[in-house]
Amino acid sequence: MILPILLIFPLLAAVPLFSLRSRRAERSVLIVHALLTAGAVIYWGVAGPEEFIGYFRADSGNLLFLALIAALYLAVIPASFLYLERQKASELWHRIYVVAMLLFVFSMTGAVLAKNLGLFWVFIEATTLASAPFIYFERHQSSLEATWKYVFICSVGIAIAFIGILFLALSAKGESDLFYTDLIANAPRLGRFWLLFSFPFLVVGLGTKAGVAPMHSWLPDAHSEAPSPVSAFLSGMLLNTAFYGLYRIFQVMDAAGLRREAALFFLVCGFASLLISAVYISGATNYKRLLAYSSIENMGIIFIGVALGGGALFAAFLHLVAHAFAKSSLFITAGNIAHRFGTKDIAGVRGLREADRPTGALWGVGFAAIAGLPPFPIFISEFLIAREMVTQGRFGLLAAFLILVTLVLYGMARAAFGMYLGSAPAGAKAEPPRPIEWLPQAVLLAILCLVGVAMPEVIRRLVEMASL
Amino acid sequence: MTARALNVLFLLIIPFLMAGVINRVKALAGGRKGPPLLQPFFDTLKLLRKGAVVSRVTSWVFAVAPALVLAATATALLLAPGVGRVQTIAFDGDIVLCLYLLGLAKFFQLISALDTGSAFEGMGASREALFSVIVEPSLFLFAGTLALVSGTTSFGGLFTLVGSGAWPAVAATTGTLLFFMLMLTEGCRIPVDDPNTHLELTMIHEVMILDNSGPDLAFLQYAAALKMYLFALLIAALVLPVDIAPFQAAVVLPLVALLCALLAGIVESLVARFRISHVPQFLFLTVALALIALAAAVYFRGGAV
Amino acid sequence: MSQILTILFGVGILYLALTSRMRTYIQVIALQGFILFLLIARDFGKLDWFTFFFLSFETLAFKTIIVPAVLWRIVERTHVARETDPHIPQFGSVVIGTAVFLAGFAVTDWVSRIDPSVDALPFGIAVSTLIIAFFIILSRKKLITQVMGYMLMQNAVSLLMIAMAVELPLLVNLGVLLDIFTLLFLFLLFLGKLHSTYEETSREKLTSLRDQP
Amino acid sequence: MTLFLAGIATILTAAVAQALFPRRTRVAFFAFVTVAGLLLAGGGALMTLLNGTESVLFAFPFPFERVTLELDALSAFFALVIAFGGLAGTIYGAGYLGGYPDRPLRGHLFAFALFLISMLLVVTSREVLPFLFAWELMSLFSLVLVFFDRGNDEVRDATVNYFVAMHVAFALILTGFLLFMARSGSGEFSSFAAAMSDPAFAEAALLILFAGFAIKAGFIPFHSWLPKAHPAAPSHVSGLMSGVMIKTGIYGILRFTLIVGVPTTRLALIVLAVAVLSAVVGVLYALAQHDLKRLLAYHSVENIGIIGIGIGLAMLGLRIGNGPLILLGMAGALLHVLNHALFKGLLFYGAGAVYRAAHTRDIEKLGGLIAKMPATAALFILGSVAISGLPPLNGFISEFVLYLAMLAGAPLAAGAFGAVVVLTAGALALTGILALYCFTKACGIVFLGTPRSDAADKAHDPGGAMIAGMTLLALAIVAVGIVPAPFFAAAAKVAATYPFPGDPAAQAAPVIGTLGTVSRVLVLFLSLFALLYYVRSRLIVRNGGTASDATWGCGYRHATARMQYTASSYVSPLMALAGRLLGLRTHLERPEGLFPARTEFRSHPHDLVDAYLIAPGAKLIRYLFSLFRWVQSGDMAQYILYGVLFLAAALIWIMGGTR
Repeated sequence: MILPILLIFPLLAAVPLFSLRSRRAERSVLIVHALLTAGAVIYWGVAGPEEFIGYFRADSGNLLFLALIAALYLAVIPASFLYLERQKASELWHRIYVVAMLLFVFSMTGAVLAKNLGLFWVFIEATTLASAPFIYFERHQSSLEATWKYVFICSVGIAIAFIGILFLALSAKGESDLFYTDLIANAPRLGRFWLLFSFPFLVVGLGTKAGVAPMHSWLPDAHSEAPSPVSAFLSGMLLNTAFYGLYRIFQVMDAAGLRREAALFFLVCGFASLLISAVYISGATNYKRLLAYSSIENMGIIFIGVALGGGALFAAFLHLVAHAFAKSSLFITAGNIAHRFGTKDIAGVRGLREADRPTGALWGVGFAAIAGLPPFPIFISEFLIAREMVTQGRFGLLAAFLILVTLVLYGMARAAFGMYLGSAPAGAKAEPPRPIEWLPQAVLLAILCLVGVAMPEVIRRLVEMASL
Repeated sequence: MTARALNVLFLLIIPFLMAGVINRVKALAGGRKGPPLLQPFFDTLKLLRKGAVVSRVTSWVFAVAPALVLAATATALLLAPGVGRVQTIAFDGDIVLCLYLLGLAKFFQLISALDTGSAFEGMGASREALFSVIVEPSLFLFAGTLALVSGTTSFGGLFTLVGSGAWPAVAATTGTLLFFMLMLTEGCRIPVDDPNTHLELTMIHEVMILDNSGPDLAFLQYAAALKMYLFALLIAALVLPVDIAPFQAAVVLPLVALLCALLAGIVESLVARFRISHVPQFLFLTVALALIALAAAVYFRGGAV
Repeated sequence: MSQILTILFGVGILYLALTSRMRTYIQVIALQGFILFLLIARDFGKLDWFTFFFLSFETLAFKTIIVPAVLWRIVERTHVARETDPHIPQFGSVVIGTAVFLAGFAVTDWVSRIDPSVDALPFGIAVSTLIIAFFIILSRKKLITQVMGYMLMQNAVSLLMIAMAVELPLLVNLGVLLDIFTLLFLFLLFLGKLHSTYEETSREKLTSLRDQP
Repeated sequence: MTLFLAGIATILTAAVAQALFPRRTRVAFFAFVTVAGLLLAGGGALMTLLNGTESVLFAFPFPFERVTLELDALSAFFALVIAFGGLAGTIYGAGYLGGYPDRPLRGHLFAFALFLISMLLVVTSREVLPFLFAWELMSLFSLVLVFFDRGNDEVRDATVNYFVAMHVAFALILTGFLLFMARSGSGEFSSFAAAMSDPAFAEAALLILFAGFAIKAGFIPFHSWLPKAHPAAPSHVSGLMSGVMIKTGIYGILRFTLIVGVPTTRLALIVLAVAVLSAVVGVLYALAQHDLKRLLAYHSVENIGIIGIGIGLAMLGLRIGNGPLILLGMAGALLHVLNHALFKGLLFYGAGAVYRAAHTRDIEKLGGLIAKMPATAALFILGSVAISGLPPLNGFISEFVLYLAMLAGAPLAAGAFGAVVVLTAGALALTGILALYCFTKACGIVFLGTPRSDAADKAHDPGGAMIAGMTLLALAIVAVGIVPAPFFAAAAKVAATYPFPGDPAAQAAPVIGTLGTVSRVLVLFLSLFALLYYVRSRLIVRNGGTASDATWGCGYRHATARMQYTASSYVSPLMALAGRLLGLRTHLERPEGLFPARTEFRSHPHDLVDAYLIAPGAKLIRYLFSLFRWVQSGDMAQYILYGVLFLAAALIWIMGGTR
C-alpha cells in the first residue's frame, strides 16, 4: 500500500508549495518525504515485496537501491538546509530547490521501482530534467555552461539509449515485453543479433547517466557546479540508478548467452573510466571536480566487477554501496570546506584540520574510505575484485587495475593531504563548526566502517539480493 | 699454559721493542745513531709519572677514551694467535670479536678527538676513519677466505695453512703482504702516515692525540704499538711452519715481529709519505690481495675440504 | 506511398547537409515531422485508437508545429540567420552527406541480410539521418544548430520506431513525448539565457570548464 | 594466548577511554594503561615462546568469517619486539607529548594505540584477508601518526610519498597472496605450501611478495619513502616506525619463506644481493646526511640490509642444505631485528630530545650538547656504539652470529656459493665500519666539541619520562650485549622451525657456549677498562692532578666554534671517493682575491633511487598522462564524439563478429 503513496506523494506535495509560499512548509515536505521513503524501505524489508498497477514493484532486487536513496536523502536534507541558509536563497529559488529535490528523488525512486525497461528509461530522462535546476542553482556563467552540457549530453545519451531499447524491443518482438522479468525469462528465445546490436547503444546511453567513459564528460562540470548536497546525491545515487537499469540489461545478455560480449563492453568502459580518472585526478585543481573524477573511477570499478562476475559481482555491489556513502559524505564535507574557505580550488585550502577539526577529520576519514583503506568496505570489494581477476587468470587486467588505482590514489592523496595539512589562513578559522555540519557525514562513515569490519547480515543480504 | 703466559709477557715487551727498532733503523738510515731500542718504553714510564692538561672543551668521553682504547686493544691481543698459534683465549669466531674490539677502540679514539672541538683533530679523525673503511673489508674478506678453506672459525685454526696445491703458498704470500700493509696503515707509519712530521695538517694518528697528555698519552701510544704487534703476530702465524715446536715458536715469534719492524723501518727510510688523496688507492690494494686469495681458495678448494 | 514519403524524408536531410541557413533547418525539421505524421496515419489500422491518437498528436502538434515555431522564434530573436562558419566547408558537406547515405545503406544492407524482416528503406534513411544528426551536432558551432541536430536525431529515432516497432506499447511513445518535453523546457529556456549571458552562442565560448592532467 | 589477547584488549581500552579523560591527565592515563597492555601482550608472547604454539579462532561476520590468531615461535618473537619497542615508545612518547600542551591529542593517542594493536595483529594473523586488513590499518595509523606535527610542505610530501609507497607495497603483497590463493584455493597461509608443487610459480609469487614486503621494510631500491617519512614524523613515532614497524616487512618475508619452504637459488641470491646493496648503500647515504633524523632513517635501511643478509644467507642455506647458514643466519637476522628495535628506538628518541631542546635537526648547527644534556648524550653514545655493531653491546652480538654463520657456513657451501658467502662477510664488514664512521660523526658533531648555534647552547636534558623510555632501551641494549646467550637461544628456537638438516638444538648448543665465552671476554674487557681507568685517574691525581686549558690550536689561541670540523668536512674524504655513487651534488664558490669577502660550499646528497628510478618514473607517467590532455577539452561536441566513436567501434566489432 505504501508504494503508490511513495510515488504520488512528491507530485502532490509539490503543488501546494507554490501557493503556500512558506519555507517551513517546504522544508517539512522534504523531511516528510525522506521519512516516508525510509519508512517504505523498512516496511518492504519487513513485509516483503509489493506491486503497483503491474508496472512498479519493490522487492529484494531493488531494495538495496531504495535503501540507498532513503539513507542518502536523509543525509542530504540537513546539508541542503544548511546550504540554502548559507546561500541566502530567495523565496523562489528556495522553492525551486525543494520542488526539484522532490521530483529528483521521485524520478530516481520511480526508475528503481519500475519493472519495465521503457518506464525505467522515462524516469531516467526525468532525473535529468529534475536535476538540471540544481546545476544552474548558483547562476554563474560556469553553472550555466555546466547545465547546458549536462542537459545536452545526457539528452543525447538518453536518445542513444532509446535506440538501444528500440533494438532490444525488436529482438524481443513477439516473444516478450520490456519487463525485466519477462526479458530474463525469455532471454534464450530473444533475437541474438538485435540483442547484441542494442547493447552498445544501451551501454553508451545509460552509461552517460551512470558516469562511465566514454560519455562521462558532463560529470565533473555538473558536480562541481551543483550545490554540494546535490553533488552528493548525483554522485551517490543518480549514477547508481542508471547503473541499476544497465545491470538488468546485462543480466538479460547473460541469460541470452551473450555474457562474453556484454562483459567485454563493461570492461572496456570500466578501464577507460579508470584511465580517464587517473589522468585527470592527478592534475585536478578543483576539489569538487576531483571528487567527480573519483566517482568516474569508482563507477569504472563497479563495471569491471560486474564484467568479471563470480565473486566480483558481489564486490561490485558492495563497492557501489560503499562509494555511494563515502562519496556523498565527501561531497557534503566539500560543501562545508567551500563555505569555510570561500574557494573550490585545492590550492586555496590549507590546514583543514586546524581550521575546523570535525570537517578535517571527515575529510581525512572520507578519503581513507574512498581510497580503499580498512576498515572501510572498498578495501573488501577491491580485494574481491582483484581475487576474481586472479582466479580467472587475467593477470594483465590485475596489473592494469592495480596500477591505475594506485595512480588515482596518488592524485587523490596529493590533493587531500595538501588540503588537510599545513596552516590555515586566519579567515578560515572564524566560525566554529556546528554539529549539523558534520553529523550526517559522520553517521554515513560510521555505518560504512561497521560494514567494513563486521558486515551486518541485513546489509549483506541486501547487497547479495541486489546482485541476483 | 706456558704459551699463554709467554703471550702475555710478549705483549708487555715486544710492542715497545718494535717501535724502538723502527726508530733505530730510520736513524741509522739517516746517518744518525738513534735512541736506545727501549726508548719508547722509557717514554711511556715517564708519561705515567706526569699529570695531565685537559682542554676545557672536553667531556668525560675524552677522559675515558684512553683507558677504553687500551683495554679494548689489549683484550683483542689476548685473542690473537701468539706463540705457536696458541691464543690466550680462544673460541669460535674469536677473530670477529678481536677485530670488533679494535673497532670499539677506534670509535672512542675518533670521538675523543672530536671531543676537543679542534679542527686539526677532527681532520685526523676523518682520515683515520676513511682508511679504516677500506682496511676493514679486506681483513674480513681474508678471514672468510681462510675459513672457507680451513673449515674453522677460530684464529688458531684459520691461520694454520693446510691444503692442496699452491694454496698455502698463495695464502701466506697474499696474507703477509696484506697484513704488512695493514700494519703500516694501522700503525700510522709511512707511507700512510708520518708520526714524526712537524706539521699538524699532514698528521693522522698523531694529530688525534694532540690534546692527550700524561698517563692518557701513555695508554694511547701503548695501544698503537700493540696494534702493530697484532699484525706482526698475524704475519707470524701465517708464515711459520704448521708443525713448529712450542720452544722454537717462542724464540722465532719475537724475531718475526722485530723483522716486521725492521722492514717497516726500511720502508719508512726509503719511501716518502703519500699524498693523502693517494692513500685510498694504496689501501685498495689490500682489498685486491684479499680477493686474489679468495679466488685462489675457490680454485684450490677441491681437495682441501 | 510510404516509400515515397520515406525518400522525401531522406532528401530533406540531404538538403540539410548542404545548407547553413537556420530557417531551412527548421523547415526541414517541420517537414520531417509532417512526414512522420503521414506515416503514422498510414498505419491507422494497426494501432489501437489511443496510441494512434497519441502518436499523431505528438508528430503533428509537437514535431510539425510547436517545436519548429519555437525554434523559429529563437532564430528571429537572436538574429542568427545562418551558421556562419561551419567546421567543414560547404562542398565538403555535400561529399559527407553522400558518404553518410552510402554508409547508412551499407549498414542497412548488412542488417537486412541477418534479419530479412527489416524494411530496408526506412531503416537506411533513419540510420543516415541519425549519422547526419550526429554530424551536425559535432561539426556545427552554433548552439542552436546543435539543438536542431538533436531534433533531427529525435526525428530519426521516430522514423526508426514507426518503421520497425510501431506496435510496441504506449510507454515507448511516452518516452518520445518526454524528449520533446525536455527540449521545450530546457534547451529553449537555456538558449535564451545562454544568449543573454554569452554574446554569441557559439559552443567554443562554452569551454571554461575543462581540466588538465 | 589469553594473556596476549588481554593485552590487546587493554590497549584498545586505553585507545577509547583516554578520550573521556581531561586533557591534563589524558596522556598519563593512556601511557599507563597502554604500558600495562603491552606488558600483558609481551608476557603472553614470551610464554608462547617458551611453551610452544598457541592459536585461537574467532568467528566473524562476513567478509572475514574466520579469523585465526596464532602465536608460534616466529610470531611470538616479533610480538615481543613490538611489545618491548612499544613499551619504551609509549613511555618516551608520554614525555615527548608534553611539548604539545595546546593539542587535545585524542586522535593522536587513538591512532598510536591502534597502530600498536595492528602491528600485533599483523604478526599473529593467519589468513589473507585479516592479515591484509591489519596490514593496511598499520599503514593507515602510522600515516596518521606521521603527520602529527603542524604540516609544512615537507610533511605533506613525505605523507603522500609514504601513502603511495604503502599502497604499492599493498598491491604487490595482495598480488602475491592472490597468486597463492588461486593455487591453494584457500586464504589460509598454511595452505600456501601446497602451491610449492610448482617451483617456478612459487618463486614468482614469493618474489612479488618479497618486493611488497621490501617496500615496507625499506630495502634499497624500495626505500624511497623511508628517509622522508621518518624525519617528518614526531620522534616517538619515528622511533617506533623505524625500530618496530618496518620489521613487519621482515616478518612477512620470514613468514612466507617459512611457509613455502625451500626457496630457489635465484630467489635466495636476489634477496642476498638486495640486502647487501641496502646495507652498504644505506649507510653510505646516511653518511652524506646532515639531518640527524634522515641520517638515522638511512641507518634503518642499512640495518634492514643487515637483517636481510641474515635472511638471504638462511635462504641460501635452505637451498643448499647448509645447517650453520640456516640456523645462524636466521638467528642472526632475528637477533638483529630485536637489537635494531632497541638501539634505533634509543637513537631516534635521543634525536627527538635534541630536536626538542635545540629546535633543529641540522647536525651542522649543533655541537657540545654533552655539557648541556649529559643524560641524552650518554644514552645516544651508547646507542651509537650499539648500532655500529661494537662490543660489548647488543649490535655486536647479532653481527657476531652473522659472521659465525658465514665463517662456519662457507666451508660447507659448494663451489661459488662459498665465495658468495665470503664476499658477503666482506660487505658486512664494510657496512660495520661505515656505520662506525657515521656514528662517530653523529656523536662527535652533535654532542661533542663546542655549540655551533645559540639554540644548541641553550639546550637542556628532557624530563623524566623521555629519559626513562630511553634508559629502558639502554638497559636492554646492555643486557643483550653482555648476556647474549638466552636471547640467542630464543632466536635459535625460532630459526629451528625452518626445514633443517640435522638436529637444530645440537647445532645451537655450541654457539650458546661460544656466546658464554664471549660474554666472559667482554666482562674481562670491562674489568680491564675499569682497572685501567682507575689506575689512570689515581696516577693523574698522584702526579699533581689535571690542569685545564684551551684545546691545542697549533699555536692559535682564539679558536671559535665555527672553526671546528663540520660534519660535511668530516665525511668529505669518503664523499670524494663515493660521492658520484651517492649522487652528491656540490656547490662551491671559490675564494677570490686577496681578501675574499664571501665563499660558500654546499653539498646536497641525492638519493640515486629517487633521481634515477622514481623521478623518471614519475616523469614517464606525467608524459603518458599528457597524451590524454585533449580528453576534457571543455568542448561539448568533442565529448559527444567519444560516445559516437565508441558506438561506431562497437558496431564494427559486432559486424565483424556476425559476418
